[in-house]
Amino acid sequence: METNLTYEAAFKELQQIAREIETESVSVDVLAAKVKRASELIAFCQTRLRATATEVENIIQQMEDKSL
Amino acid sequence: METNLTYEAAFKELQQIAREIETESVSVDVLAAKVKRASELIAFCQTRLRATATEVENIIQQMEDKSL
Amino acid sequence: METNLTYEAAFKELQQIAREIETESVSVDVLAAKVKRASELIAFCQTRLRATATEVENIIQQMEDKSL
Amino acid sequence: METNLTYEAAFKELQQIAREIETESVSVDVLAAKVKRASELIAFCQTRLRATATEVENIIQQMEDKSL
Amino acid sequence: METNLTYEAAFKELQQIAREIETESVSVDVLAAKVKRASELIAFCQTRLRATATEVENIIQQMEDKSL
Amino acid sequence: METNLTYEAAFKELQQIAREIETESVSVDVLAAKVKRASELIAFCQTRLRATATEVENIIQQMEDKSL
Amino acid sequence: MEFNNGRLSRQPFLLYLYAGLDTQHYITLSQLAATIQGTIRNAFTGYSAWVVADITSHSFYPAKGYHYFDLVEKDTRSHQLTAKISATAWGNGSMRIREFESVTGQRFSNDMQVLVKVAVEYHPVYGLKLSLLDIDPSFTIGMLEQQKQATLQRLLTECGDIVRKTPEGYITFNKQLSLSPVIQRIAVISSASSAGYQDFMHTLEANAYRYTFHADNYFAAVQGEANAAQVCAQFDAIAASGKSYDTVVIIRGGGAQTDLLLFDQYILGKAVAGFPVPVITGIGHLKNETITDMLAHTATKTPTRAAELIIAHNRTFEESLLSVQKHIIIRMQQMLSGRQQQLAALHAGIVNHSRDILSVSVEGLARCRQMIPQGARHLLLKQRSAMAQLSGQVLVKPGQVTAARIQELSHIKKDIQLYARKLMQQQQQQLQHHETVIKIMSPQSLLQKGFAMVYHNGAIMTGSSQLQAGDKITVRMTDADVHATINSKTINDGNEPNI
Repeated sequence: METNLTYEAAFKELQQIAREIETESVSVDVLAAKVKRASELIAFCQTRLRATATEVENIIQQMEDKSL
Repeated sequence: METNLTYEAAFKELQQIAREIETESVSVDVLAAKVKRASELIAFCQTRLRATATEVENIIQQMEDKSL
Repeated sequence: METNLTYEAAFKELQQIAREIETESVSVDVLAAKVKRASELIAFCQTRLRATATEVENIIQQMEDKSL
Repeated sequence: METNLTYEAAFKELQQIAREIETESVSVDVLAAKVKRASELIAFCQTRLRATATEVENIIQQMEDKSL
Repeated sequence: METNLTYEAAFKELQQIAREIETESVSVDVLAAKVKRASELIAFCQTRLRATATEVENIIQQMEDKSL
Repeated sequence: METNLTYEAAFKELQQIAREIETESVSVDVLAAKVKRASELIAFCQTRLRATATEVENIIQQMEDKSL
Repeated sequence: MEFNNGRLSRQPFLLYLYAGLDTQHYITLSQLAATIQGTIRNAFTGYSAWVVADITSHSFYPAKGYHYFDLVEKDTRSHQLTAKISATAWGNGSMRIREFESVTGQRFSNDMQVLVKVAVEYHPVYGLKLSLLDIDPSFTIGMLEQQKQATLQRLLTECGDIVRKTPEGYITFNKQLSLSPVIQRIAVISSASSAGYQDFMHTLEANAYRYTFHADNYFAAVQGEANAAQVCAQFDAIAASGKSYDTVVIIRGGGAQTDLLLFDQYILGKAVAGFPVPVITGIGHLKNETITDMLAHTATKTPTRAAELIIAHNRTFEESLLSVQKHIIIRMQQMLSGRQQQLAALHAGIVNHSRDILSVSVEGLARCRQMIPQGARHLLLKQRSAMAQLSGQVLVKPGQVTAARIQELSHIKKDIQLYARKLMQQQQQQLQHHETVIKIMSPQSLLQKGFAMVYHNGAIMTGSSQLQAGDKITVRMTDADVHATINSKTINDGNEPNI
């Protein structure tokens, strides 16, 4: 996950996904990927809401490792 | 079945075949071939849909586990 | 019967003959020949139709078996 | 009788003769000849009709036998 | 009597004579000759007519025999 | 009497004389002569007429005999 | 207290001066005081007046509820005192002051201009005093309001770039900033010891949702007008810290609900209105909002409320997150089931229509099968009947033709016979007619009728012109010629009847 992902950006992306699914402009082919991305974004936000500054750093680090 | 067939492409082709058959613009000569192709496409789409549904279910499960 | 005759072409020819006979635009001189041709075309079409129907039904059966 | 006389031609000639006789535009001098010709044409046409009918019936019979 | 006299010509001549006698445009000098000619023409025509009728009857008889 | 006198010519001359006498344009001195000529012509005509009548009757008789 | 003590200590000294001069010609101070007291009492008993004055030298004894203060009047230009009278308030007056403080949200204290109802009292020991009977809160509110409006006007005039007024209220640069979706990094301006700060931090940390916050403290005295500059300095410190805060919170701790003038200060208003991070206030008052509240991004009543607002803000975000999540899940499941249905519908459609095509084809073929033999038979039948008709025509008509000709011939024969005979008869008649005429007109028949012919010189005479008397003539009669000589000649006048 991007290091400089903000709540703002995460929420926007989430809304975008919601909108795409709403208008069914998401093909079945990428649906699972979209939902996965949405779940990651939500998890990111929720974790970050509750994590300490150090923990947030760790989360971001982990996400980056994963995305590699 | 083609390796890089997408659900979307398969569904479109299926709709096209359905439309042709519906408007009776399919001749008896190619009907069996068309129906065969349609059956393959339906099978493909169903597999894809089921896989996506399962995948999505897993993601939802994970999300729910996390949010508990 | 021609090797590369299609059902479509055969049926069209058949309809043409039927129309000619119906409108009495067939002379007695060629009537027997026309009827003979028609009987051949009918035989051809029936064979083709039965084969296609069987094939289509098989595919449909397979599809239904699969979807169960 | 001419060898390559068709039913069609014969019938037309017969119609012509019948019309001439009907309108009494045939002179007595050729009347007998005309009637003779007509009788020949009638015989020809009837033979032809019978032959065609038999042939057609045979074909129809075969068609029906086949479909049983 | 002329050898190549036709019924048609004979009848026409006869009609001519009848008309002349009727309109009294025949002189007494030739009347006997005219009447004589007329009687000959009538005889000719009758012979011819009877012959034709017989011939036609025969043909018709033959046709009817055949068609039985 | 002239040898080649015809009934027609005789009758015309008779008519001429009759007309002259009737219109009284004949003087008495030539009347006798005219009357004489007329009586000769009448005699000629009557002879001729009777001969023709007999002949015509004969022909007619023959015609009827023949048609019987 | 100390001051009063000072005054009291000077009295024995004055007494000593007068006693030394003349004991007969003096009265005791107490006598004088009694006289003054009597005079004042006579003049002012039952008298009270509403007086506008400034307060100085104020002291308050909460235990007794006593207020001691001076009422002063200053020259508006020179600020020199023009009048000063000590005053007290206790009992009813003290109660009125408490009500006043409650209504105005302003502590009764120095440098405040008030409208007070006073009675004049004199005490032999404590001297001339004004006793506060009532205080008009609306006068003070009006005054404060005037000040506040003046400050706001100044802000509008001098800081037009960051403060604007609209029918809905004041719009500031700070107000127009949007809050981060989540508020986590907080700069807190407060006094370190205040209960409000404790409330705020506790509320934040004890939140039910376990949200974490990172609060940096920027302590400053947040009471007393003079401390506005200190608060402003902390705003500068926050800006200079280089940290990106989600919000700046100004809180003022519990205790007295008065003394809000600091927050109506121009410099603080300006600092808040133009601050680049959204400012949330929790100043801890219930009544009039301060200029700071008016110009800050968000104003809350108390520090606890400010913390709750922040938590609720974050919760709103999390809830919208969860709602989007829920929405995505629902829609996606709908979409998948919709796709499943689409697929099923296509499947059914293809199966049905394929069968339709086949059955239509079968029908079409059956129709041809039926039609062609029928049509062929029908065609042959029609040909046969046409043939029969034609041969009928050909068979019947010739007999009719010959019969008609025979008829025709016999007609002509009859005609010829008839007309030949007729012609003969006519000739016969014509001939007879001529014969008759000629017979009648012949000389022989004339003579028989009695006519006679006259000859002269061998010629027939038709007139008398050639005959003379004496001429010999011959008269021919029917049976003989008679010879005669003419005796005379008489010309006929034509009177004879014409025959």
